[in-house]
Formats: sequence, structure tokens, C-alpha cells
Amino acid sequence: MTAQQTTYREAIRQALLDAMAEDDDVILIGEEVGVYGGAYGVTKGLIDIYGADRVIDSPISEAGIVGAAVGAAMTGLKPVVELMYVDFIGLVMDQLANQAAKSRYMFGGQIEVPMVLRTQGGTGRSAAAQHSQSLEAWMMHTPGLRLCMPATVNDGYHLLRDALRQRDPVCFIEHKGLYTMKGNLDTARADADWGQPAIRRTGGDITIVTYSRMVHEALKAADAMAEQGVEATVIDLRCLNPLDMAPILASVRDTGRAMVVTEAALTGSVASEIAARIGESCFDWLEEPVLRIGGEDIPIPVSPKLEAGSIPDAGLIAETGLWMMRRDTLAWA
Amino acid sequence: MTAQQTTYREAIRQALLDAMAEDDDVILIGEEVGVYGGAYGVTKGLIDIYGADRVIDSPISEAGIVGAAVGAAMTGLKPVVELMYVDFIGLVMDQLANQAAKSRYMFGGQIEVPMVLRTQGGTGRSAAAQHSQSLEAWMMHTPGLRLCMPATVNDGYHLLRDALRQRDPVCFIEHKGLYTMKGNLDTARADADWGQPAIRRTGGDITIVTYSRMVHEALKAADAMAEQGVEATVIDLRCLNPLDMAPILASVRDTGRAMVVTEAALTGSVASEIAARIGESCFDWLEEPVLRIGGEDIPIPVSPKLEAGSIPDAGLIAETGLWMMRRDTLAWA
Amino acid sequence: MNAQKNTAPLDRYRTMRRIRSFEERVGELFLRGESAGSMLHLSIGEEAVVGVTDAMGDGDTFTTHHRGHGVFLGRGADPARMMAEIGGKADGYCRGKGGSMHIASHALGHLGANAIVGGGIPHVVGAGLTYRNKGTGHVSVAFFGDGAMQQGILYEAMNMAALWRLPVIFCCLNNQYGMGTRIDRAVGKLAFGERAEAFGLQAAHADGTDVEEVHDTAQSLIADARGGKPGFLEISSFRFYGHARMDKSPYRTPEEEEEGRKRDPVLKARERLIESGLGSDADMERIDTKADDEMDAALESAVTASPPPLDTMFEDVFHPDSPAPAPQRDRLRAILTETP
Amino acid sequence: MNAQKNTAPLDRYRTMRRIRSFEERVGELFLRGESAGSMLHLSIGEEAVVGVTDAMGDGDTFTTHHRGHGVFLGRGADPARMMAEIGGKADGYCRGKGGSMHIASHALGHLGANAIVGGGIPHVVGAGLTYRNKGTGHVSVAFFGDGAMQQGILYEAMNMAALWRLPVIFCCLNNQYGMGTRIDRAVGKLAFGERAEAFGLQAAHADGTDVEEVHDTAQSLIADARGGKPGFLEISSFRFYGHARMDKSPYRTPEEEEEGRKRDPVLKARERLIESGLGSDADMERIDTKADDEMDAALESAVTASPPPLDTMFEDVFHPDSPAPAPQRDRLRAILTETP
Ligand SMILES: Cc1ncc(C[n+]2csc(CCOP(=O)(O)OP(=O)(O)O)c2C)c(N)n1
Ligand SMILES: Cc1ncc(C[n+]2csc(CCOP(=O)(O)OP(=O)(O)O)c2C)c(N)n1
Ligand SMILES: [Mg+2]
Ligand SMILES: [Mg+2]
Repeated sequence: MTAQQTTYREAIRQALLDAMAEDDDVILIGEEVGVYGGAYGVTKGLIDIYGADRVIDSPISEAGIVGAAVGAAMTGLKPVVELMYVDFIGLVMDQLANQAAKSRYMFGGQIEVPMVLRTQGGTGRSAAAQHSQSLEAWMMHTPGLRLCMPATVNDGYHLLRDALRQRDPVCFIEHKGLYTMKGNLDTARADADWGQPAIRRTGGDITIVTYSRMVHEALKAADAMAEQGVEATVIDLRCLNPLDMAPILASVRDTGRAMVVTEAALTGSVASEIAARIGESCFDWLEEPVLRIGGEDIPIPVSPKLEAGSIPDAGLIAETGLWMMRRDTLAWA
Repeated sequence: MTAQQTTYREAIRQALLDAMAEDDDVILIGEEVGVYGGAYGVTKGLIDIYGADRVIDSPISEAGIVGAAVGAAMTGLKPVVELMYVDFIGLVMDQLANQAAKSRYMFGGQIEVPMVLRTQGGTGRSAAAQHSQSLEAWMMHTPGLRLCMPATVNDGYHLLRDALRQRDPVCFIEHKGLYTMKGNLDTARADADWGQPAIRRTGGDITIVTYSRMVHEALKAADAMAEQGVEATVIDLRCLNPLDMAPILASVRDTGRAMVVTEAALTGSVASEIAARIGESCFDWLEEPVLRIGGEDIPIPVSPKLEAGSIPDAGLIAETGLWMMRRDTLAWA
Repeated sequence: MNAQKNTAPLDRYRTMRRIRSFEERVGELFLRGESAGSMLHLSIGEEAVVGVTDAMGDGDTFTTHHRGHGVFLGRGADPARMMAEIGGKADGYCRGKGGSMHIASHALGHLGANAIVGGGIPHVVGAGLTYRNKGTGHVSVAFFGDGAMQQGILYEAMNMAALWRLPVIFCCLNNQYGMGTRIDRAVGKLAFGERAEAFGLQAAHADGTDVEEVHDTAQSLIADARGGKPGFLEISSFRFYGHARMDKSPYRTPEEEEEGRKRDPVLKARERLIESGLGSDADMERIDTKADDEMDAALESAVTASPPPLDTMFEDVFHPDSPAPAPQRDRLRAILTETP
Repeated sequence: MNAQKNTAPLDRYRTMRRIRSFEERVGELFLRGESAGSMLHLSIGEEAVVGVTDAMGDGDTFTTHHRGHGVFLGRGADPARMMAEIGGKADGYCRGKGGSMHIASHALGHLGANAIVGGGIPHVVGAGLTYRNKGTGHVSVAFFGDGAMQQGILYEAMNMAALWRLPVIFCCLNNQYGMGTRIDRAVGKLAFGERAEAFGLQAAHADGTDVEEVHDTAQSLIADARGGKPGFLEISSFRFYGHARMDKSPYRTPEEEEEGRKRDPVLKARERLIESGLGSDADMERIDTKADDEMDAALESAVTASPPPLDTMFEDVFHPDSPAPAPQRDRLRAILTETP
């Protein structure tokens, strides 16, 4: 098998399956990853194949589990620790940022921590303020920690395989709203190289930079804009940090217009970082300000109506993009 | 007493003294805040005045302490919890971001958490990777949490008094390198209103936006630039979130040039957020790209030479500022 | 007071029966597509917690975990407002912002349900500080599951409560499971009371099928806690259904479930009351019917209630005296229209 | 092996005496302005930890807290490279990046000193998983202070070690103080061993003035841990000096300090060896002088060593196969020079 139609969930599971088959040192650890198969079913059945010593159901001890993964990685295993929701990252930021991310550095390169922290975030299930967040900005602000967030089925597989090849800690954030999404998986061919963004659509008028679930909203928006004669390039960051900005800068220099979209609360978000970089490096090429579109700066409300209203969608992206082209006037301006 | 010369440490201590005298509900809790007087001496002697029920030496249980402060605030006290180093914030991010910051919202406005988390950060003491960080960006990315960072003696007093008047949780971050700095304290007059930045110097050529210890580096840089005939406005954010951007935007629209400086690792920093906002709102007024200057994207090394080399200083700020005016060529470009 | 009239056991039965009936309707709310999300954790099988809530007094406070509907009803919650909140409606306890996992009531001393396992535990330590400093005589109780016994923050909280002799109770509702993991697969040594004692708490255990045993144990622990002797109470029960409403518990056998559901605190209380002559068969029928009717009405009122207006999403982030966060469209509009 | 020749107690004395001498010179390094920072935590008074390090074997690993110089020397560290690291020099164990609080050695099994109280504790659980899965027969030991007994992560780690029967030892170096707070002001019930037992560990206590007692206790616990029975060892001692090099301990009385310093493990071992005839006065003098000379040399070599070149700051953030983070000046230069 190289190419097949499958789901985002299955692609990630396949990456775990393949990595575990290739390398006995790969272990999974986390709450409900074994018998239950993962809260979102990503690790289903793996315990039956690889046994309880390699697929380890843990107590509800997030900090302890991540700390254990750090120690396992230091001594020769390749742990994949699952944090059930990225919202629980506040329990483990010390182990992640002060321990995993800094060990190589503090110890002068002697000790490495090759582990992957898999988790999932985002809205869409009315799971309220403590189960719907997008907190990648905290991890992006952590030197020594790699960060990636797959948006496609193929990336679900390849980014995780790549993450497991790193000798550094990687934070790998899935999106709860994408697990059932279908798409093409070609295990022989990644969407782009590790560390490189992927250009998901090409258009000469405007560059939309985004990642994770918002890639799909941006693509929908690009289609809507195309109906108005505006052609957008949509770039998927994939590997948020470290990140090769060159393809992004090249596109913006070409189109002269850039929008950065995130599902996270806008203030202090990844969108702000990318917008600032574009602003610095594309100044003389820009026709319009680099606009950021993000989640409202509020906790996520449980009411489905309020939840949906607090997050960007294709409509808002297209509307803003069209305004930037001055092809249309902003309905709400 | 209204005006006097004193230190940053003393000004903060005075704010605690005065607030505790006015309001019996104000309590202090934290490691070594009582008998020891605080790791940096800010709470010295307070236990002798207000007793052990109001100045509470805690076990080394950061998450528990912050959680206790949340509960105390919910039930009628006004706790000031001291986290010895902001580097330990990874232990308490759940209690801070998921509990303190979100309670009012999740509970529909019924329950408020009026507490202040005092802590200190920054470099300058060769305290290495886990005792030298500037992690305010995590807090800035947390809706519902107020954030302020005093740069001056007067703000040490007034921002803390103001923070204690809020009915919301406030993260108050001091800088370890400023405690012995002397300056004027006028208890009757704040440098600016709560939520407003302070303009620390006025000049028509370039706007430097910064906060905390970097304000002083920026002011030094502005003096050096003035010798070359370039006049800079230096703006101190003070209240990083929420923040009234109007004075900043007005200044940049006036000067046409902006630089944002932070001591934190640049990627995902407060500087990126502010730069993105300026880029959005001042596009048509900008003569040059909004430049960010920050800490290198590395953990903080212990070697004094490496530590100092990884953080911006007046030299780098002035050099960059002068280049932006094209009055000089960049020595290192 | 209740105890003198000896109607207390009957009252406790009534509350337990109302909880059972309420939770069944929460499940229905979901099936009818009217719940906000699917994260609904039913406390069926754990109704004997009423023995604790009934031992608490006016002004006492508490926090709960994600499976806290029963506790809240035990402390006097209005089921219609609860159901509305679970439906994400404007009339809910939290204006439709919190939902099942974040229900709270300042007026009833509910400092908040929590969706972070262990997250609400240290809050009672802070409440204890308030009561100690103000000398109010109140007590604060943290309710949590057996899963939270593996969260470190619990032990930080226990140590502080013991060190400072705070009026605090840690109440572990041990239903044998944390999601799909049976307790023996999560715990190295099954001796929760020993843990609490080692941290300096007074520890007790009560059978979660026997609400009167729970009540007596809680009453004594709470009295001691008010006197500055914090306590730990473990109540053993069995989680009758899946972890959340959608979970079919494939990780346990039908036999185990059948056996477990025999440990029914509501049924046992009913039988006991009849046996002891405190209520007749007919009395009990009346109580049951009334509970069902009440909860049917709560369900219907929640279904017909209105969702919150969209712009209420910006309220309650900060104190109402301060400006609310600006909606994104306002920011974009300002950028767009100010550009010369 | 050592035990057969019976030179082991003498070896242990030698190591303890070297630790004492080393720590005194760390203090000197600071006074001479040659240390990187002032966060230097001396382990004087706690040298009997050698009883544990001596009971560990080749390939065993460990983590330490911020007061870990003694443990590391006990496991064979080169004092000159340690001193260089404490001085922030390029020749140090960590290339001058970590300093006293982050010293480590992959080769010697030191998985890292930690400046976060409790931060290194769970790492031994992970090491234990590695040894279990690979069947190596190794054990991993976490060394930490009494202060860390109040960090929740310790109990999460203990539970996992017990649950999974890992070859792990939790070793608490109880020196009665966490900074300026005496243990009875931080702990609700002083019974650390009980805590560990309640979590399913085998717990033991040893007198920190008696290195042989420490050794015997550690040896038996470690043997059991290798067999899948994890343990907890508390060693009681007294922190002779301030918390860090600059702290003059105003929070305790001179009498308390004087009394405490009578609990001197180095002196006691020396006296015992002489008493038991294992070493003469002269033997001991020779050992002492040699230790002092060795540490004098380490100190001088650290003082004269070179600081790391500035651009090494960008190395070791990521694996050397990947690009290092770009220096800020490069970024600014690119922006400036690319502008048309
Ligand atoms: C910190 C944290 N970890 C994990 C979860 C996911 N989760 C929700 S409930 C639960 C099981 C909790 O078990 P227990 O404490 O026994 O409560 P019960 O559901 O049995 O009432 C888990 C793992 C969570 N919400 N928060
Ligand atoms: C998480 C954390 N909290 C607080 C500190 C500050 N601090 C450093 S050492 C110390 C005392 C530690 O006491 P103990 O664990 O007994 O070790 P000792 O210093 O006595 O060897 C404290 C509070 C820290 N470094 N990390
Ligand atoms: Mg349970
Ligand atoms: Mg100690």
C-alpha cells in the first residue's frame, strides 16, 4: 500500500503502527491509549498488537506522564505521549518547556529528549472553555521544542513519522474536528519536507497563511473569492516551529497581500508571529496591511451558537480577503 | 508622604503595605514570603506587621498555592500569591489559565477571582535556563487574565495598587534586575491610568515600544540616537493586556517608524503581537517595516557572557534605530 | 433539626430519587439533540453523595468534578436552570457559557464544576483560608473522582489543609473507573484512606449504597473540620453507565455491569425506608412520581428555552465595569475604514 | 567486591571528604567572583549520600535536585569539569550552559540536575520503563530534598512506579529546611515514609550521619528495586550553611546551627574508621590532604579555564543535524539589506 483514501484519524494511527513496527523503542503512553483506544480512537487496537509494555495506559497524572516520557527518551526509548486535550497542557508546561525542551541545551548537548507529545485541540464539539482551546502559541514560544499541526490526511501520517525521526522533543497537535475527515494518504510521498510549509492552492492576488483546521476554511474561502475573480494562494504552515519562512515570504512578495488565520484567541497567537514576520520582511512588497483573523479574545463558550460565532470561518476570511482586493465593500464595515 | 526617592523593591513593598492596611481581606501567600521576607526581599517585615494569618509561608506547592488563592478569591479574600520565579509558571498554568482566568466566564459572571499573582522574571543573574525566563507571552495569550509589568519605581507602586483594585485575576511580573533601581515614588500620582501605556520620552523620528527592564535600555538607546540627531519616542506598555493601543498607534502614525523590543525569546513574544497590531493599524503611515528586537530563540545559558549576549541591549536598539533612519549604516550589516 | 423529626432519611431518599430522575433526563436531552455537546457525565449509582450534601450547612461551599449534577441538586439546585445550562441556554445557571462541566452557583455555595480532573480541589483550601481568617465557621468540600487521586495537586492541597488546620473536606467519589480504566489499573496500592492519613487528614470510608452511613460519617467529619481538623471521605460506588453519555463501556463485561448495578443506593434506601416503616409503598410511589414529573418539566423547559444572544459572548470575560474585549469585526472595520 | 576487601568504608570516607572539600571550594569560587551566578547550593552536611551512590552500579542512572554536587561526585564526576561548569566555562560538563543547577553527564548516568524543585523526579520513572522494557537490570534513582515532598508530581511518580513495578528509587535528602522554612512549617504530618508506603513503595529511613547505615539500607532497597519493587529512602541530615552561598540563615538561631553541625557525617565516619582500626590517624590525614589538593587544583583550573565562545549559544538548541536558530542580527540584516 502506498496511496489510499482514509481518514485523518486512520492516517495518524497508521503512522504509529508503522513506526512501532520499524522500531521497538517506540512506545505509547497516555490516558486511555490502550484498552480504550484513545479518547478519539487514534490508538485503537495498538495494545493488542504491541502489548501493554509498549502501549501503556497511564493514571490521570499528566505532569507525571510527560515527565516519565522525558526520562524514557533520555535513556533510549522513543516515547509518544498522548495528552488527551491540549487544554491540559497547563499541567505539563513545566515538564514540557523546562525539562523536555531545555535538556539538550542545559546539558551542553549530552542528553537528548527524542519524544513526541501528541495531543488535540480546537473547537467544534461544544466542549466548553477547558476542552476546546488552541494553545499552540505557548509551545511556539518555547525554544528547543518543535511544533507541528497536521491539516490533511497525508500530513497526519507524514508529519508524525517525521516527528518520530527527530532527536528533539516535538509537540504534535491534531484537531478534534478533523478526525473523521477523509482524504488521500500516500505513505510514500509527503506533502512537503519536514520544516517546510505546504502551498495548498495557488493564486496571484492574495496569500492566506494558516494551519490545522483553518486550512480548510481558507480553501473554502478561496473558492468563494475565486467566484468573485480573486485568486488566493493558501499556505499551510504544517511545521510551526522551527519554520522555513522563505516560501511564505516569496508568495507574499508575489501577491502583495497577506492574511494570517488562526483558530486560537488572536492576542499573542501564532497568527501575530507570522504577521509580524511578514511585515518585517515584505514591507516594500505589500499593497495592504497584513491582516490577522483569529478567535475572539474570550474563553470558549459552551453554547454551540456562541462557540461557532467566536471562531473564524470561510465567510469571514473571504469577506476580508475581498475587501483587501477592494473588489467588494465589506458587508459589515 | 507622597513623593520620595526609593527603590523598585521598596515601592512594591509599600504598595503591599498600604493595600493591607486599607483592606483586611488582602493576604499574601507564597514560598518564603513571611519569615524570610521573599526571595528578593519584597515582603520583608510584613509578617511582623500583619501576622502569619495574612502573610502565609507556603510549602513548595506552586499549583496548590495558586489554586488556594483562586478559592480564597472566590470566597471573599483578596490574595496576592507570590510565585518565586516566573519560570515556575509551567507548574501553575492550569490553575492560572483554566481556573483563575476562566471562572468568571464559565460561570456566567456569578463567580469572580480577584487575585494578583506576583512574580519576577528576566535575566541578569546568571541563574540559567530555569530561572531567567520572560514568559509573559503565555499570560498575554490567556483571555480573562490581566497582565502588567512595571518598569519604574512609581509603577511598581501604582500598578500593584491598581491590580489590587481589579475584580479580575492579574498577573503582575516584576524584573529581578530592577529591584535595586532607585527612582521617584509619588504615591498620589500614577505614571498613567490603568490600562494605558506611558510615554517615557518624546521624539518625532521613531517610536520604540517596550516594557519592563527593556524600557531602560530603550531610553539609553534613545539618548545615544539623540547624539546622532535622531529623536525617539519611548513607550512603556505597563499594562500588557488588556491594553489601549491608541497612544501607541498615534505615536507611530506621527513618527512613521516603529521598533518593538522585548527581553523574551522573540518567536511568539509580546513584541510580535504589538508589531502585528502596529502593522495592521499604521500601514499607510509607515516609512519602514516595524522591526522586532528580542531575546534569541534559545534557552538562557548560565555563562554570564553568553547570557548577556543573548538579550537585547541599548547598543543593538540604537544601532537598529539609526539604520531605520538611514542616518547610519548598520555596523554589522 | 431534620433528624429530630426523623424525616431526614425520607428527604434524602427524595433527593436521591430526584437526582436519578434528573440524570435520566440529561441523557434524553442529548438523544433529542438538545444538549450543548456530548460531554455529559451522569452520576447514576452515586446518589448516596446526598449523605454528604445533607450534612453541609448554609453558607458552606463546595467544588465538584465533571460528574457533579447530583452534588449540586443535593445542595438545592433548581433542576430547570441546571437543565437549561446543560442545553447551553441563556436561562441556565451560567448563561449558557459553562454547560454540564462548568455549572456553578454563587448563591448556593457551588464554586464551580470543573472539567480538569483535580482542578477544583485546591479551591477549597483557599475557601478554608477565608473561613479561618474571617472566623465564619463554614466548611468547604471538594468532590472528585477516584481518578483525581492520581493528580498531584490533591496531595499539595491535603498537605496545606492539614498544615493550616483548615475547615476542609476532601470527598472522593470512588466509582471504580476513570473513563475506561478500572481503578486497579491506575493505582499502585488501593488504600486511599492511608494516603490521606499519611498527609495528616482524618480519613473515613463509607459504603456508597448506604446513604445513611454516608451521612453519619460525613456529619462527624464535617463537624471535626469546622473545628480545624480537615478530613477525607471516600465513598465507594459503581458507575452504572458509560463514562460520558455516548460511551457504551466496551472495556467491561455485561456481567460486571449487572453485578455493579445491584449496588443501587436509591433502591436500597427505598427498601430500607419501607422496611423501617418510615414510608409506605404508596408514599414512595408518590415521591417517585413527583420527582419524575419535576424532571420532565425541567427537560421540557430547557428544550424550549432560548439560546443566549450572540454578543453575550463578549460579556463576563472581565468585570462589567471594564470594557469587554472588542469583537474581531470591529477591529477589522477600524483598520479598513481608517486607512486613508 | 569492595566489601570483601573491606576497603569500602574507607573509600566512602574518601568520597565524602572529597565532597566536603569540593563544596568548600565552590564557596571560594563564588567569593573570588568566578562562579556563574550565585545560585550555589552546597551539600555540606549531606555527604552520607555516598552510601547510596556507592550502592548503585554501572549503568544505573539518576537525577538530582539543585543541591546535587555531592551525589554527582559520588557517582564518579571529575571535580575539575564540575568546577568549570559551575564557573560557566567551556570545559565544564555542559559547555558552560548549565552551571551548578544543571550539571549532568550522559556517560556517568547523570540525567540532570534540576532547578525546578521536584522537576527531575518523574524522569526516573521513564528510565525505569526503559530498563523494564529492555530488560537491562538497571535502576534509576531520583535524589531530591524534603521540600520536594510537597510537590504533587512526586506522588504521581510514586504511584506509577508502584503500579508498573519499576526499578526506581526515590531518595529524599531531608536536611530539615526548604530555604528559610523549617520542615515543620511546611509539612502537615512529618511522616514521609508513611506517605511512600501508602503509595505502595517500600520505605526506609537512614540516619544521615551514618554513611554505613545509609549504605546498607540503600543496598537492600536497590536490590529490591531491581526486582521490580520500587523504594523510598529518607536520609535525615542538617543543612550546615545557608540555602545558597549568600544566605546567612537569619531565620534560625546560632544555637540551632551549632547543634545541627554536630551531626557531621564526615567527622563521624572518620572517627569510626579510626576506632574500628580500618585506618590510622595518618591514613586519614593523607586522605584529607589528598582531597584538599585535588580540589584546590580543580578550583584553579576552573578559574583559568576559558568561557565559551559567544556563538556557541546557538548550539545544542536542536540536534546538530538541524539548522541552529538564526542569530537576531542575521535576521535584521536580512530584512535591512533585502529592502529594495
Ligand atoms: C486533567 C484531566 N485529565 C484528563 C481528563 C479527561 N477525563 C475526563 S473525566 C476522566 C476520568 C475521571 O475519572 P474519575 O476521577 O474517577 O471521575 P469519574 O468520571 O469516574 O466520575 C478523564 C480521564 C480531564 N478532563 N482532565
Ligand atoms: C518549583 C520550584 N519552586 C521553588 C523553587 C525555589 N527554591 C529553590 S530550592 C528551594 C528549597 C528546596 O528545599 P529542599 O527541597 O528541601 O532542598 P534543599 O535546598 O533543602 O536541599 C526553593 C523553594 C524552585 N527552584 N523550584
Ligand atoms: Mg471514577
Ligand atoms: Mg531541604
